[in-house]
Amino acid sequence: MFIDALKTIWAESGFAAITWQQLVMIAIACVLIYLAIVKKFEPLLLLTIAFGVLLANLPLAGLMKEEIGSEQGGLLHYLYLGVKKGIYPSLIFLGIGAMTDFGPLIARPSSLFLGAAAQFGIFIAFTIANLIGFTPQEAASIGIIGGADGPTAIFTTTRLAPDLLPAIAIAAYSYMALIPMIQPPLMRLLTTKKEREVKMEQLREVSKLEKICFPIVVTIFCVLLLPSVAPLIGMLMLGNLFRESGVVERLSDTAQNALINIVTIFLGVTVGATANAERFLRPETLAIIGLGLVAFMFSTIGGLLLGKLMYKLSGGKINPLIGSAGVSAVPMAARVSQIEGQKANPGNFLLMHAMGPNVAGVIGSAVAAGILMALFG
Amino acid sequence: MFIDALKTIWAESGFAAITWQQLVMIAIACVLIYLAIVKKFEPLLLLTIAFGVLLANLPLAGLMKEEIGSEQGGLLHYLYLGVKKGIYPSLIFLGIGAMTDFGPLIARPSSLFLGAAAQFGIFIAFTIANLIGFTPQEAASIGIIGGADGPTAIFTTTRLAPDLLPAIAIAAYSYMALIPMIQPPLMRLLTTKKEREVKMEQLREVSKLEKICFPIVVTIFCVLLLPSVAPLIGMLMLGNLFRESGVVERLSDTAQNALINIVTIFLGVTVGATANAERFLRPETLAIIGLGLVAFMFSTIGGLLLGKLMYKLSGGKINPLIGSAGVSAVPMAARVSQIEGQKANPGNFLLMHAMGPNVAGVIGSAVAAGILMALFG
Amino acid sequence: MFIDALKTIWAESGFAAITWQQLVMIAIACVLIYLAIVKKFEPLLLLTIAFGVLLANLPLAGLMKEEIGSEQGGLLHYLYLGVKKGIYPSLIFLGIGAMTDFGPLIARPSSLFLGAAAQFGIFIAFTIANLIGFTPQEAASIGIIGGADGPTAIFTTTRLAPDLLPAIAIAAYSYMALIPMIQPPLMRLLTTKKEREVKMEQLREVSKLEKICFPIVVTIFCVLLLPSVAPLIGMLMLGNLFRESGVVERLSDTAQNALINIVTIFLGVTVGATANAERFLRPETLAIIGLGLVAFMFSTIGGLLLGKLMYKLSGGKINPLIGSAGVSAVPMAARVSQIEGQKANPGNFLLMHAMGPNVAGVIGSAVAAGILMALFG
Amino acid sequence: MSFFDSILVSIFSMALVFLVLASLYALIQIFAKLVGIFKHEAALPVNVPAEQAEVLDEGAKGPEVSAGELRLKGVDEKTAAMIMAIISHESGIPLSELQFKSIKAIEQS
Amino acid sequence: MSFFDSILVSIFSMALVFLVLASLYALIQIFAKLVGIFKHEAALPVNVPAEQAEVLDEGAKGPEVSAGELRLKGVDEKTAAMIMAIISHESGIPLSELQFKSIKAIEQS
Amino acid sequence: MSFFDSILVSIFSMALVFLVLASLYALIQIFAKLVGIFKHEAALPVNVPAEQAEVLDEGAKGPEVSAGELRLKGVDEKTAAMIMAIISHESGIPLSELQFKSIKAIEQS
Ligand code: NA
Ligand code: NA
Ligand code: NA
Repeated sequence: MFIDALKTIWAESGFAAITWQQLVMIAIACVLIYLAIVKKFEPLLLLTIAFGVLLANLPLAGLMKEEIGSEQGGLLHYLYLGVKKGIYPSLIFLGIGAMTDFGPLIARPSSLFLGAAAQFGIFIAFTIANLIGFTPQEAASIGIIGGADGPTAIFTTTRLAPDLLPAIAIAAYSYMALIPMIQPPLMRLLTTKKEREVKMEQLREVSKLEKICFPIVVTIFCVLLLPSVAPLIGMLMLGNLFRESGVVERLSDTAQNALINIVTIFLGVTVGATANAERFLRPETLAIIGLGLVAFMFSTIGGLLLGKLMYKLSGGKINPLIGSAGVSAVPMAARVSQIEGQKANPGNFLLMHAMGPNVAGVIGSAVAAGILMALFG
Repeated sequence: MFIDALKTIWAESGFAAITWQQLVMIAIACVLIYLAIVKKFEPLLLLTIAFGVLLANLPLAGLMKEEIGSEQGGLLHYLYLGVKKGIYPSLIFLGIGAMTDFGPLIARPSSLFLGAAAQFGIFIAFTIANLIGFTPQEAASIGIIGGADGPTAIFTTTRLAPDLLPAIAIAAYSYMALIPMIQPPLMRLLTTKKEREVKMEQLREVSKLEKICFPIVVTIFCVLLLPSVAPLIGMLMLGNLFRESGVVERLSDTAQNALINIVTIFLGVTVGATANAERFLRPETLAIIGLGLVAFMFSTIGGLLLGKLMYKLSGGKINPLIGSAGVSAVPMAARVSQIEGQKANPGNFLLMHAMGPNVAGVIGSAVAAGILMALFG
Repeated sequence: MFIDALKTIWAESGFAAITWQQLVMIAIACVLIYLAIVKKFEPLLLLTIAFGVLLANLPLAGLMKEEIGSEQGGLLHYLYLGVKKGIYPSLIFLGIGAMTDFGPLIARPSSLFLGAAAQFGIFIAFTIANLIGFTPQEAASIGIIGGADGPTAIFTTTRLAPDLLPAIAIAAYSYMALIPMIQPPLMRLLTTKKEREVKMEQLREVSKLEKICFPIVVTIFCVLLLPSVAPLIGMLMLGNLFRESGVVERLSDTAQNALINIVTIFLGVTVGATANAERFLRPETLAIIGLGLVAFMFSTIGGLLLGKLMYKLSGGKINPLIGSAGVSAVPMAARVSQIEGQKANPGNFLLMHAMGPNVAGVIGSAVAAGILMALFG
Repeated sequence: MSFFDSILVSIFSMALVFLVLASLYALIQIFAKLVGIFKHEAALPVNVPAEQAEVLDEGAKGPEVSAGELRLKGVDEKTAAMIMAIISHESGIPLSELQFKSIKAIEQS
Repeated sequence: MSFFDSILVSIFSMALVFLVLASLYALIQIFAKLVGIFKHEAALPVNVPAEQAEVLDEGAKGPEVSAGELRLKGVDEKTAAMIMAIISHESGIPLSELQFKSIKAIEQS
Repeated sequence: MSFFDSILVSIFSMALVFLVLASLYALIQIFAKLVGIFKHEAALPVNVPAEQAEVLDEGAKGPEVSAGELRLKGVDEKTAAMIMAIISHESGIPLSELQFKSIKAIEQS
């Protein structure tokens, strides 16, 4: 009899219900956890997403079960509402704004052009994705991986192509972690040693007034021009205003600590939990991973090529290596510029100069996302 | 063709849709930001509210768009639910309770009378507002500005006259910041130099037992008498119990940091975002601003006059300057008492003595709000 | 006329509406507050629950009023949604996971058997509760008090027998606080002095790799076998992975501070607020309190008896006193083992050895809860 | 609402505010007397040792009360820094949340 | 539910609890063996230098485990305070979250 | 969407991205000029004393910018620890959030 009861429990357990697809997903989750912990791939998001993938693929747990009538939904279903309604990505941008110093960008505003050029990959990937049969909404979401900005990619995808959310989020954060591998070969291929050796002039000092007005002016201008980008740019700039105003230290502190951390946990786990086997184990996912790499590469190339042009136009004052930092991926991409610059010329310190294009890239990808949402939303 | 596309984008952008009223609102937002940052006017709330005003008046952004059926709502619409349902003001009171030391009030409970007298302006403004045509609900909400207590004003207004929310919130916080300008002339007008010179006796020490029982007793008594005030007084006193009990340090800490900061951000931005042009640019708003000032002035006068009476009755032991601190506006009003006292007599330290009426004023305005909600809710 | 108005206010106040049952509940709340503050009975939860009991029994305050149509609900009704939908207990487990070091358990995995044996009281109480007329769902919820784990008890009860929530939550936390009184007599009764004197071998060092893999393996295995336990075990182990991975320090920190504290406040107040007089002042509540004590005692006995068996089987290497720590109640029960061990032999340090069964007990009661929810959910 | 009515409401409400706060006044007074009577029995057990409690107390005055300056009497700054670091460590309170009024050397006879 | 049924359910459930935790026991044992075998290959790369890691580990025992006293061996308190401040600074962990067991001077031959 | 259309959309969008960021470029340039003109009038009142502000500024570069090493010039480590503890105390910022680049002794003539 006891054996019978055990058989019943077994029959009702996940062991009996598990499919090979779910086993594959669990293996993928473990690989992502490995990459996050051992290789330190964007661990804040990837570790959390990976655990969400794990939880979503243990059968019968029902963590993402929708609430229907009086029947209770699953834990992650409720937490996922913040993703679905676009709240979490905006709140993460609030925290990022509070962490970001736009000083280097204000000191050398031409960085903005690099931040624009480094959105190039978005549209290359968009075009190819269209070509191979994705809908325009899907293609736009895939393209945005090339913006190298996690919250923007998640925000855009939840609006345009929610089915692709896990694949796009995982691809975006993975490639951001791989920036130190993706960019250097392209940087060396496209620039000459002479260009890479260029030492740049010290940035001028930026007054507190300029730093305070910057977020206000950017909000007014960008939201007027592209209303759909308001939640992202608005919150990013509110966070930055908290930071630069100097009078709301405690709000700035909470935005970049307790609040962003809580939201990161909820966002990561629930985005991961959308990756159930049927949704993730499709040829589309492989296509997305491939297109994501293409997008990152062409964004890098876009930034570098404009960097070269600015090198020419400035009479050799701009080191084109800072162009690749325009992809966002703050501050990883700027560090790559620093490292490559120092390889070419040990006395070369590009970090601060690359921070300008780097933060311009955040604005650039938000703008690109706004355009695509306006066109296809 | 490219020009055509640009024209379309322009036509669909906020630049084409913006009205002069919205431009005025944006200018008002910028003025409020200026006051918050440069003049340090209650920056935690006013800076956040001002940015909300800015965001709400950039056309087509739709941040406050309601969710209808399956159509997604705007970011701030969701965050605003916590204001609409009265949750944020209560949680802010939880944090304020955890920050407040009721010791000076317990040591000299006659401070409570000053905290009562300084609600005088509420009813003056209420009467005038009724007279000039506001509904009783609106008049009550306008009057409560004279309570000099932001969360109470917001809580009451969302229940009685949600349409007036932005004007009342902005007026309340602005006048709280202006306390150092509003009160001193009235203080010097209504008191004699001899009165202002009075040095008060050292407060007795308050035992831990009294401090712990205080929030419990106040909750039971006030909520029994005025059930409608339960969310405010209940949370204020729970926070204070966290503080005084000494056994839940970590809850007290979170209530006065992470939690209150998160709620302040959400409350501020969304209260600001209710200030769209149609709602705000009305003659009523000017009336509210005027009545708010009246309310603040008569609250100050009420406190001072009772202070003078207590000076008489106590045989000159009570300095009437502490009466004006009864308006709440913790701790600004108490500091004003301190400064004016020291001007009259450099050896005069009224700060601690003024803290009693100051925190009594918080209870007083919550009680007044409870009465008005019971009558008109 | 003024007297008339006062009479009306009085008639509409809580003083006129209060029942003797509510007075009894208020008295109970005050006793709980006393125990929490002066006797330091699990103050984080009991103080907060007690204040919730107080607020819920002040008549007419309507803090738990449900939202019906367009009529607004009470403050605590909204905060209670997180309990009702099982979100808060899971998030508390996230924080507990981030605080828990499973090292001692991994170093001596036989602790798991003690953690299993110490769930014995759950089923004793379940059987008796069934016998005296509770439904199986109610009996299961009452039994789970014997798991000595607050969030698990609350989670299970909200799913199986929400009507009993306040009684079960209060009983669970009270008995957890009483562990130092409940356990020692049983420990001395059931063990010989020779057994209590046993010094245990130093635990082996646990590698970082084992600590990282532990939460992943436990999640996969437990959720596969008992899908209904996924929200609890999943979040517990995610928190622990945050802790052990070493790469997401900021998420681990927020999970064990800001997030768990905010959730504790909301959970405590609203669980307390379910204790209105009609629901709480019933003979069932007394039965629950009695059965809770039985459950705690038999859980302790279960742990101790298996401890004695392991003492025999190991040839006297295992001190049976660590068995009683298997009830969970981290870290109180482990400390009791330490103290009793030192009484028998002043050179005896059992704390670390008792932490193994202690954390095993957390897993054990979650597993028991999962089984009961699978059977009766 | 007529002017007369609103005056009436105002007077009534103001009186009620006074009544409520006056009742609180009475409650506090009664309570203070009770505490005075039962002082010795009712004293709460405090586990924190005296000196530490003082430090906690000073830190607990809330963010509004400004700290003033740290005065050093008979101690050099190095020793002061050390004392501050040790107290922060022992009490588990970050330096930023401790407020020291003065650090004084005690003369040893 | 009949008494007999509830006894049955209890026995079954209790057995199942044992079964699940026994399986975890087996998994941990197997895993510990695997780790023993692959110890040298599988060692995780840890960037934190050894001494600092120790400090982190000690600090990580959670808020429940009391710190005990700080023992100083062959160092004066000033140096100890300095060491604590520097480690706090370098590791980015506030002093309040570091737990030092002892600070010992290393004899230089 | 046809290939031709998607190329068109891409060119148009890319141009628009450039246009928006170029406009921001123009705005920043204009603003910098304006600030240059009104520099003396528009200066914001800053209450923090200069040295402290510097410290704050260094600490504010965000968690991403690595601290590098602390260089000590003409000061021993004890003094450095003391300075760090005092600044942490005075500014209310935990040591873990302050980043010191170097501590230099100023020669007194
Ligand atoms: Na970008
Ligand atoms: Na007031
Ligand atoms: Na247990």
